Amino acid sequence: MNRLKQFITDFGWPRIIIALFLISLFFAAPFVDVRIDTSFSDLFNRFGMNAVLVLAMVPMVQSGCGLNFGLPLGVIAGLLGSTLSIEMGMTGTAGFAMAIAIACLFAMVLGYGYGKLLNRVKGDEMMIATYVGFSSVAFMSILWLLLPFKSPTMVWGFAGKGLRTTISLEGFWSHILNDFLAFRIGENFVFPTGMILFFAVICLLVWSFMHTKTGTALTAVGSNPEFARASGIDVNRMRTISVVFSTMLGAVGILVYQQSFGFIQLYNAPFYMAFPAVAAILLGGASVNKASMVNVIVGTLLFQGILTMTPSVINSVLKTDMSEVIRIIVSNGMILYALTRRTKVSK
Amino acid sequence: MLRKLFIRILLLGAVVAFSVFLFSSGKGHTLLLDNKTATMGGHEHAAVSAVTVTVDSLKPVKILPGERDLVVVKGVHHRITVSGAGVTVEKRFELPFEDMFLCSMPALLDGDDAWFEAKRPEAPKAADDSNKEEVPVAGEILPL
Amino acid sequence: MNQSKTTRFLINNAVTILFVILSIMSIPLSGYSLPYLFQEILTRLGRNMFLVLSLLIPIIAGMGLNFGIVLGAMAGQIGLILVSDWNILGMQGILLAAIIGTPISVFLGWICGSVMNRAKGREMVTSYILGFFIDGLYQLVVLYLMGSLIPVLNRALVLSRGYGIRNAVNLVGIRQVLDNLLPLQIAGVRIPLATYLVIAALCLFIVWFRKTKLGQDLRAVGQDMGTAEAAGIPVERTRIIAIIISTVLACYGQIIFLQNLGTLNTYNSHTQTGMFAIAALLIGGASVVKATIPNAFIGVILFHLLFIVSPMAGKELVGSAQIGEYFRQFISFGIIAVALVLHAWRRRNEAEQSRSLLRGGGARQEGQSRTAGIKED
Amino acid sequence: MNSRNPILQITNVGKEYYGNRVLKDISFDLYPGEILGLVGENGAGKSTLMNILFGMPVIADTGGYEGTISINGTAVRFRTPFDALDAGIGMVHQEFSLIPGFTTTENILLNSESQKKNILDEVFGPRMDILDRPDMRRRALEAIGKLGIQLDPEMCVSEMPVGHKQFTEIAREIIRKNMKILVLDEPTAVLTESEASILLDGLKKLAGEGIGIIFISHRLQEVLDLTDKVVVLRDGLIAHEAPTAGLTIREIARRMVGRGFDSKEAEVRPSRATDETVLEVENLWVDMPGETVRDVSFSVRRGEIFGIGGLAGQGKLGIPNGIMGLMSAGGSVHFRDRNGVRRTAILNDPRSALEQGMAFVSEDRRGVGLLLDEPVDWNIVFTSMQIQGRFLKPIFGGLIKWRDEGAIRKTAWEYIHSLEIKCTSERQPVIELSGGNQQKICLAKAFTMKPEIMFVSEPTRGIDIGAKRLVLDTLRQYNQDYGTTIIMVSSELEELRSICDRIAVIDEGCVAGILPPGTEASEFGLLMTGVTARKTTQQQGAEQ
Repeated sequence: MNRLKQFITDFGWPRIIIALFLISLFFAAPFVDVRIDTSFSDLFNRFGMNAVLVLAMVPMVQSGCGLNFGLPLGVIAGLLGSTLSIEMGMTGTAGFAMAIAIACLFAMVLGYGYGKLLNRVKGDEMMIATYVGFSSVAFMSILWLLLPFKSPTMVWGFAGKGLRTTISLEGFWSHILNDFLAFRIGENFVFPTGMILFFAVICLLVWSFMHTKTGTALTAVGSNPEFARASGIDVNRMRTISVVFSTMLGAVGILVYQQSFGFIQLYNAPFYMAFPAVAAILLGGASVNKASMVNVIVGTLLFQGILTMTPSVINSVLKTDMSEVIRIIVSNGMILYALTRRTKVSK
Repeated sequence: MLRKLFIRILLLGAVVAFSVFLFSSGKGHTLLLDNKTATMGGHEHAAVSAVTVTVDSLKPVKILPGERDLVVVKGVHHRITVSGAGVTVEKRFELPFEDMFLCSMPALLDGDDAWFEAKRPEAPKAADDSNKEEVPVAGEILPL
Repeated sequence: MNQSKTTRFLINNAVTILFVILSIMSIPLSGYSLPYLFQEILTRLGRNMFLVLSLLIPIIAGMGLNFGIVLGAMAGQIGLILVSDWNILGMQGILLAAIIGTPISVFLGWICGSVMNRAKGREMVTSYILGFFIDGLYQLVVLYLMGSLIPVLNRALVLSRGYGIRNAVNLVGIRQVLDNLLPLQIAGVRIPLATYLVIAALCLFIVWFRKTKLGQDLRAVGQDMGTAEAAGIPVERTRIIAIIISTVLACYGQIIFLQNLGTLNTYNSHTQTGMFAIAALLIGGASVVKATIPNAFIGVILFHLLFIVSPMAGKELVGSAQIGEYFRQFISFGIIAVALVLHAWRRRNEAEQSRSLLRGGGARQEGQSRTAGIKED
Repeated sequence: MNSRNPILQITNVGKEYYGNRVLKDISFDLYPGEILGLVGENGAGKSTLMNILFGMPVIADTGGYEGTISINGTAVRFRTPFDALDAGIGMVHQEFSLIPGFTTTENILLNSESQKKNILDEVFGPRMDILDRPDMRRRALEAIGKLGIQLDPEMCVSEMPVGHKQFTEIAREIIRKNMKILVLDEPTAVLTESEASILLDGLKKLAGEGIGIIFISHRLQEVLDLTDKVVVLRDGLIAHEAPTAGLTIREIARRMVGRGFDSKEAEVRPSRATDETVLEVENLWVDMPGETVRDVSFSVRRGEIFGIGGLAGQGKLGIPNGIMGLMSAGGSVHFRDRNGVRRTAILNDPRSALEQGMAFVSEDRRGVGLLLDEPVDWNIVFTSMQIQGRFLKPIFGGLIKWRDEGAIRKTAWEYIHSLEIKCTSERQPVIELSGGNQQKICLAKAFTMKPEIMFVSEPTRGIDIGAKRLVLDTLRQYNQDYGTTIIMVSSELEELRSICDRIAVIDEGCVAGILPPGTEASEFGLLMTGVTARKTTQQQGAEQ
């Protein structure tokens, strides 16, 4: 009984309620003619699309930089990667690989500056990250209009300059990961093997990094910066590394998202990319300064599960689409919960 | 302490009373001024020749036979002056809590007390909703 | 000495000066006539000033920029929706909307204050997220409950599916009633005198409020919570009161804002309220810890001047009005980011400065909380 | 004056923290107009006694206290500091609690401002009243006048010299009408000579008005000058209570620190100290908040256990923190490495200090010493891994340095066994362990570094008696086995005397003297209370 109580307090009521809610949705699904196999197919697809973006939270959380509300910065690097790769006329696997390479390059540069900035504003990271993310999105919007892109697939036809709001990846690398080794069970279930594998590889990468000397130092910085300093660690350097890493993951994450979605979304699209990712990792059990791979996987499954199931099931039950409102309440409620939760007494 | 509670309750009461006053005095009514042959309160009144109608201190409106005009007034107490067919009738009246009233000028001129009656506005036509504007995307950044 | 004073003035007001220069440069580019700009500024001053002023009190209380004023905006909108549903016209409508909005915003403000008390030190990000969260609840109420659970008489307000309020609510009954209550026109320029009087009254209220015991307590809490608590000031309660006042004022501010616009975008009007008000205040030279009425005044003028001219200036410069739009976005977000960064920087520098003052001086820390008691060594 | 009834009677007061007895059977009286000097070493129980008197919640939270406190003959038991304030006890803490942006007047009248009623009062309560500034100013001036000092009522606290801040705080306490007892905790520590004497005059004036004053200070001269009666606390007991007249500084100092010299300390133990100087510290200053080091020079021989003692706040803790680079520091530090080469230590860089073979067990165990949320093994090996590159497996020809979990576990278990660390496994988060076990992990962390010089700061703070003994024995043993130089900083003189070869006493940021452990206790007491060193310090202060 006591252990159960302890478990509940550790895990947190909101997570339990949301998990129970999701389970009940799955149980309710057959009764309202929602196909479970379609739902699962959908869920895996969404999981693969978003998981890397959620993973991009981990390094920064681990190093004590807080929740990465500056994810749009990584997204911008990703957008630059894919647009430049298209501009070069690359397609298929080569195009995708080139996009990743360019995106990582930009992410490194942006992440480095961003990390330096965050080092100077310790304690206020989250709010500043949010607005740095926002203003860079707005700034990029100006650049999307001004940059001399030429590729006819991307440029507004009538004006002859400025990028379109959405650019189709058809013929470039649409579904390149999704379809790799994908298999079908029954009529409605498709497993996006390639995308999940890709996520697994990235996960392994992050996990490995956390097991190196630098990764260990990073975790220590997040756990107790004073301890780390006393152990001769350059705290700021570790934080910068984590921010660069997070930004690179964000860049790769948006590329994975795009190839599954089939489109590149420019201009205002990256604005609210951070919030679902933040909510997902918190839902998975992470706190403001501790996160693991398990948190990422559980959180993304739960969060995307809610997003997949509520439109279909709730729609059938209530004859109305409340998924958007539920998404807003769940995601922001989760962030709020994490922010206001009195952290375990550590003094 | 009791005194403070008393004052607070009193003040709250005053606010509620004030709200009621605002509600009744600010309630908007649409008066459909009719100069048609109409049956009001069981009597039939034939349309009269052009009348000039003044409601409260609004601009006078001229209504030809068979025509209709509308004015928007607010509050409960109103005054209407109708001149036409050689007579001028001035009447003070009170409006109940309804949005729209059909006022028959002939009935008024005939001195019928039931010269106005509440009218439910028709439901907006389904055609209005052809644009599937609805269910907005929350949190979207507005074009500034 | 004089030199350094000037330099310090320039540094302290760098943001404001930058915007003045930016505005002066883009006014001729935009091609707008001065009387037109003047009229626009006067209108926008009346429209936005109240909202910006609602930010001041939490800043005094050391709670930073209150992104939670969107909560008040939502409360005001609920009042307006009900008033237009009941078809209450004119000043009565505005006053009634304010009366309806008051208890809602008090309640929301209380929630916001309590939540912020649980997240001391990160009030801003918390109130920011809380705004989104309450927005979700607001949508739940307005989009699903109104017309189903909450009766809506006027079917024209309701979506065709039978419940939920439409995207746009026409506030024709109260459109600019306050602005035109005391009509005044000087040299062809319309001045919303009544609105200005209301704003002036609010300024007086703020000035007066700072002189009250509560205002004094707020200042004390804002500077040092520990010491205030030790002196017996109910810190948490005081902070909640500050947020409630701010939220209620924001509710009125949003009503004034919308009566001027004349249409309510049910699901969008409030989302940007907090950000624009904050950006304007910051441009006026305010910081996270210090803001005055002149800051608000200058900020609204500069921010909106740039707002008016930047699309046209953008069009003239690069042939795309869209650029101006994005530029305005960039400015609003960027200014907040810059202000937050500057604040964080300054705070660190101050901490270091007070440390260096200690060096070789008294061997003890200042401003330490008294409640901590005496450490047992 | 003492013919009247006492305003404060403390009878048989005692207090235990988690089974740790810190106060026992304290009884004394305070009469109106009397100034009582309360002196004692750190940890003697002064602070606890004052916390009890002032109703600090920490007392109730840890199980309350024994005995009774009576004010004017009525027994009282305060739950919060506000109860104590209401009962007429004012307290001036060692740390300022002033609002920096407020003026003198505003601070003196904080939360007791004069108010003018207005109409909104009726609805929203008295907090809507306007402040009556002229009246506030009048009351503030009255309080300032009572103290007989000069203070500008409109000056902003942040612009004040420290002395004025102190006066403001005292004025705030005496503004209250029913103030009967005033407690001052080290009020002169930050004051200049002249400010201190003004303050003492002010206090005498207050006492003349019938207020009872408890004056806590380690400046024994002041205690002698000011007080009517002295109570000396030692180890939670009243060691001495006597009228001030007839007491000498030496007498008080002896009573403070001197317990009977028992034979245990006298036991001759083999010292590993050699003649080689391993560490030379010259003119070290360290900017550590609350523990400022001004000018410290000493040298340590290889293999020696060097003790650093002194009262809290005098700067002893700043020394290791400065040398290890945790706090900004200046001056010169030289050390001799294994091969006898003399090197200059780089200050302000923790990494270089660690690389040069120095290790540090911090006094702030939870804040600096441990990764509380991480497991035991990480805590033990982390520093060594990061500095010395141990516990790492190179992969891809050293391109990636992978954590060697096996080696980590092995080392962790070695220390868990040898130091008897009680934990469920090496993966248990440190936060779940007791203070004593946490301290052992800190030691294990330092031992893992195999240091040449080991700084140990307050190794026994906040742990129980049994663990204390074990920690000290471990240090001794380590020194005996490996000949490691240990520099131990502690507030507990007895502890230092029991294991150190030499003990330096720090007072006001300077070395007051270096004594062998066998020296008579009163000598240490005199050094700690700054009687011998004061003069030189003041001269230096004047030069600055």
